[in-house]
Amino acid sequence: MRWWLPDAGSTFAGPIDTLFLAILIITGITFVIVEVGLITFVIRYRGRPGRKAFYTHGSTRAEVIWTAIPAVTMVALGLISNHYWVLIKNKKSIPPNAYHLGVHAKQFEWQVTYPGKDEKLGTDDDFTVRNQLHVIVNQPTAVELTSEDVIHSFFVPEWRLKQDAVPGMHIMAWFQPTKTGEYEIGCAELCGMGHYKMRARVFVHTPDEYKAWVAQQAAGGSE
Amino acid sequence: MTTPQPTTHVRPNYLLIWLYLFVMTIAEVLLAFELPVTQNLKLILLLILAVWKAMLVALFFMHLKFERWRLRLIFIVPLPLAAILVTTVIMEKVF
Amino acid sequence: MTHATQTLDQMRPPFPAEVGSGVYSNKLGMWVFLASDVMFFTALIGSYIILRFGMPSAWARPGAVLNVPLTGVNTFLLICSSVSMVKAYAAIADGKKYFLRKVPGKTLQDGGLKFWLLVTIICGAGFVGVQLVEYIKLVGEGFTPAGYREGSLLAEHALADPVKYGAGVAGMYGSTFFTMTGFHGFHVTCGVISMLYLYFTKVLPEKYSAQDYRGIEVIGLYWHFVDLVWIILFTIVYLI
Amino acid sequence: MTTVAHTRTEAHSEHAPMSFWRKYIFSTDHKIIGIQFLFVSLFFLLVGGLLAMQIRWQLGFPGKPMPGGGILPESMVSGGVILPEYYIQLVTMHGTFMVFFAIMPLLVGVYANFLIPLKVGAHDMAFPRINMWSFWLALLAGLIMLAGFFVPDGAPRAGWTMYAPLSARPDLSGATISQKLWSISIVVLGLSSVMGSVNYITTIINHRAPGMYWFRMPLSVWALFITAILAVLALPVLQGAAIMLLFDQSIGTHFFDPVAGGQALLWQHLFWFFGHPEVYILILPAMGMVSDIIANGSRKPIFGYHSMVFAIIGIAFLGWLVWGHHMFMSGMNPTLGSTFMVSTLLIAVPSAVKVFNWMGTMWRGNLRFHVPMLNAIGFVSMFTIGGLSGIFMAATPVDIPLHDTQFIVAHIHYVLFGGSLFALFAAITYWYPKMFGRMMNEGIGKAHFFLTFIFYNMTFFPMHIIGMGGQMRRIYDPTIYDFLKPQQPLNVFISYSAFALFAVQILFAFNFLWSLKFGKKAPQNPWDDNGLEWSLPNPAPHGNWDRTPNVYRGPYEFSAPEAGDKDYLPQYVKLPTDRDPVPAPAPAGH
Repeated sequence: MRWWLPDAGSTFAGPIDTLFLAILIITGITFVIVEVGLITFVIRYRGRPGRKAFYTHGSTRAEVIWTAIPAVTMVALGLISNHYWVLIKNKKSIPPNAYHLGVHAKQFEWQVTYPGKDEKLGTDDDFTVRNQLHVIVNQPTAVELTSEDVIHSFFVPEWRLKQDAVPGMHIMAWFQPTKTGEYEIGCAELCGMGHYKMRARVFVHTPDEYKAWVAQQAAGGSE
Repeated sequence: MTTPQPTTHVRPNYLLIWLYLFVMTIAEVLLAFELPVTQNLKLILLLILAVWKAMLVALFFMHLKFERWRLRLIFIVPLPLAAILVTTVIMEKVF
Repeated sequence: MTHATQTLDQMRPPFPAEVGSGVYSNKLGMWVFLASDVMFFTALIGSYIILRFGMPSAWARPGAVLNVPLTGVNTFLLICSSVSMVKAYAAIADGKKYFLRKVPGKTLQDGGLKFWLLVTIICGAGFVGVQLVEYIKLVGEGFTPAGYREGSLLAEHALADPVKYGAGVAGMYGSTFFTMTGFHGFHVTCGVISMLYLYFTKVLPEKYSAQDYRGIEVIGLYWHFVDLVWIILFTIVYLI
Repeated sequence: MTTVAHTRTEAHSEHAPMSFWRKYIFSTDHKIIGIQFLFVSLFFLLVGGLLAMQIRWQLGFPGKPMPGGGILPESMVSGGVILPEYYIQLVTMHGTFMVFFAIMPLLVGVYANFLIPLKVGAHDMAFPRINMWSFWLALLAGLIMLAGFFVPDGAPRAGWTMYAPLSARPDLSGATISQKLWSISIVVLGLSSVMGSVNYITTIINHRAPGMYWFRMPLSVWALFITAILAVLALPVLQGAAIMLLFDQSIGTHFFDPVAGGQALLWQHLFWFFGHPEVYILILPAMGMVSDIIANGSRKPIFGYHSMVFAIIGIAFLGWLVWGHHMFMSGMNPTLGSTFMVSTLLIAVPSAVKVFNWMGTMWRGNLRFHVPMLNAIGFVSMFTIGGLSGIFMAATPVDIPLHDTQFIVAHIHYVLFGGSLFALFAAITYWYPKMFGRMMNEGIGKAHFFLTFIFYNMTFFPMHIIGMGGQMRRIYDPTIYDFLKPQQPLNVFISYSAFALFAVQILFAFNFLWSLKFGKKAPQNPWDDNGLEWSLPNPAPHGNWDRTPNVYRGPYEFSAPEAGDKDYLPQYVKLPTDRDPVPAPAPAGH
């Protein structure tokens, strides 16, 4: 049983999880204030015969306070969030040394195109593998997401990575895995009957393992 | 006597407005096909003419010119919403 | 005047004004509906603008596919109908004679109303008729909501001159053209039907007066709005 | 002047001997139309609930035969086990029915119709016949939508948001006819909503009783007024989009099909441009009615009436600027994402003001825990959770792992079930005597509230956790994923809670139906309330008042010093110190 976000597997996980925790604390405090307040009021001011309610139409000062505090908190939260948002999603944030892959989604599979030995996409030694994403640990990787038919969403929970693949659009997403191992890709956008089984495996290799895998693929003849 | 009655204002000359609309329509067609202006200028001029014509219809035929602001407001409110939608979605392509 | 009767007045409000906005309810309701119709056309026209901005290649040149002179005449018809509508409204609202002959035994303004409303209906029906003819012609030439029909005249033209006929984006051209003009035509048709209904149930029996012309003013607002939309559509669909 | 009075009496007698059909079926009386909406939308609520139970069965026990599944045709279940294609129909139709045909008509159809004229002192809606049409079109739309289950290929399969191109192309979704039925139904529903809303706006602007100034209107009326404005401007956009979708599906246009130059994201922009105001259409009336009920239950004026009004307006206005937060992961330009994040976070401000003002209202009150008040307190506490969980998704980086997971499902249910539906339980109980002349049973009502409150939290709170774990929305079988397997016990727990939650609603249904016939006869003002509607007998007659009432004060004068030994002071009661409101001047020419 897991009660928290999945284990961290990429560089995004750090800031996102911290931000999550920060929001959890802010909202937690608010939640406690509201619920404790409600329970207190319910008990303390329960109706009894002979009592009369305090006749007031409100207090401007109180209202200004509870308008200003959320406003300031929200603006601050927005500014902090925006910093990381730009870092993660903006096209210009993709590191120049990123290793490029192509991910093509179709009902109901992921086709990953690898650059082959020359490490460049769009050349003859590219090869495509169904439902397997092999990447190198600690290597910034950029994927170009495309879709054949409907909208799919590329989702790797451990990497805190989610990006829709939209037909007619070429969307770049990048990530930097920090742990070797095996993960799963799920499709997070309803894409038809087989939405639930649109699953792929992710393998995070050390550089040597990856090279070996590429060589093996090349030997086996690229599909 | 809070309500200005429709009859309190002098009727605009509707035939004159009709003439304006007519002339501007011809101007539009000429502009689109005959006159030697650049593509962008043509676009802007055509849009100005269209908005002008639309304003004439709204102000005089729908007598918005003679209504109170609170009634004009009903017609004005949707326009910024429309503008927000269109500009936002177009901006997506621009960045 | 006692207090009770005053409140009754507000319950069954005398024309033309009502408490609150200072505008009687039918007119206020029509304006609110028009605001909502603005948003409806925003969805259609806005999509057209957005799609056209995002196009990979240029749209067909103005006049290449669509018959602009015919539509110009049609625009003229609709503008005329708008003028006649406002004349009809003025005739009844002012109780003034315009330049129609006095009919013995009849009040002057009714004569004006009947004439001008009939002109409006005829022009409106004419507009719909011309649009139908245009549609039939276009479809005959091969212009359909899905683009240029294969093997049709237009498809051949597009092959010969892809730039002029916007061959790459013919599908979008057809989609937006037929949806926008079609729904505008639908609005015009609804207007003509409502005016015919008013004509036979209210205008011919002379139910309207300088004191109560609500139906005419309200349908007039709708009609001018439809005209206004067409002015925009004509420019952005046919001329740009 | 006598002639006016005469016409009025005539109008009354004309209505007196009406057949059953005229009175209850083709009625133009706003109260009857409200009751018609109530029954129809409660029916659709039941339909939506039954669909939800099947979803929960599949998620809790994937691959096991569903009890009673045998009665469904082979195209939906195989050997009692739900098929993937049927599962997608379930999630699509659950969302569609609940949003468009249950919550929205319950709030707007029922309570805007029923309350607006009664609360502003009008004799009926401005356009009673259009009002009747609005109901019949809504019913027609509902039936068209329901028909989707009975056509070949079954119900629509693209989710209630109908993302194109899945929804636009039958070859990709697998449903041909019902996808078109969805679009048609939405167009009809939009028409019905616009007709209704034009009516509400006109009535509120033009038909208020003398003395019912803008800032004397109850917050429920304010909320319904703003809601009607949102509906009038938002629904046409959906109509336009649905028409384009219908054309894509049927006559070969390509608005949303990228193959021929269309844009897939255009649908999402149009849908959410409508959709976010729609979210506020679904919550603002609930907020308004809860404000009325909390003031009544606390026996205190509402805390900060004006800021409550401005908060409603603020939420409605910001509602137009935030639609993009539904599309953070859609490949929309990230710069737009930043803008939408800020506007979204700002909505927390007016929402917080409302919550704190409700608490301020209860502060130092003399609380009466009648069933509506209990449900209203439930609303405040649950809406708070729903609002706070929204902040997680509004902050874009945190949204990345949470988007399109069960976390979102938890959030929307905390707002729509914990928010709107609790408010509706409160409102139905509160205005039941006004509708039917009888009270609902207090004991059953309280039992229903406490059980619902418990099972509701047991159902939806754990969804946050499985959403954090990454369980995607609308997946048929979570157990095939390694990272979701560990949390399957929680899914089972949620399913059991959901079944219990559904079972508890039988109490409500029983209470509702039983009280129609056997409930205690209602006194004229059962809740000691200030609203104009309680100056009428229960149920109120056609045409409401014989004479338009005068309004002397705001709606929340509970425990006012001048009320004497009573702790409420109705809006229609004239104290010796009160002066009659100045009637609006007679229009020119009369």
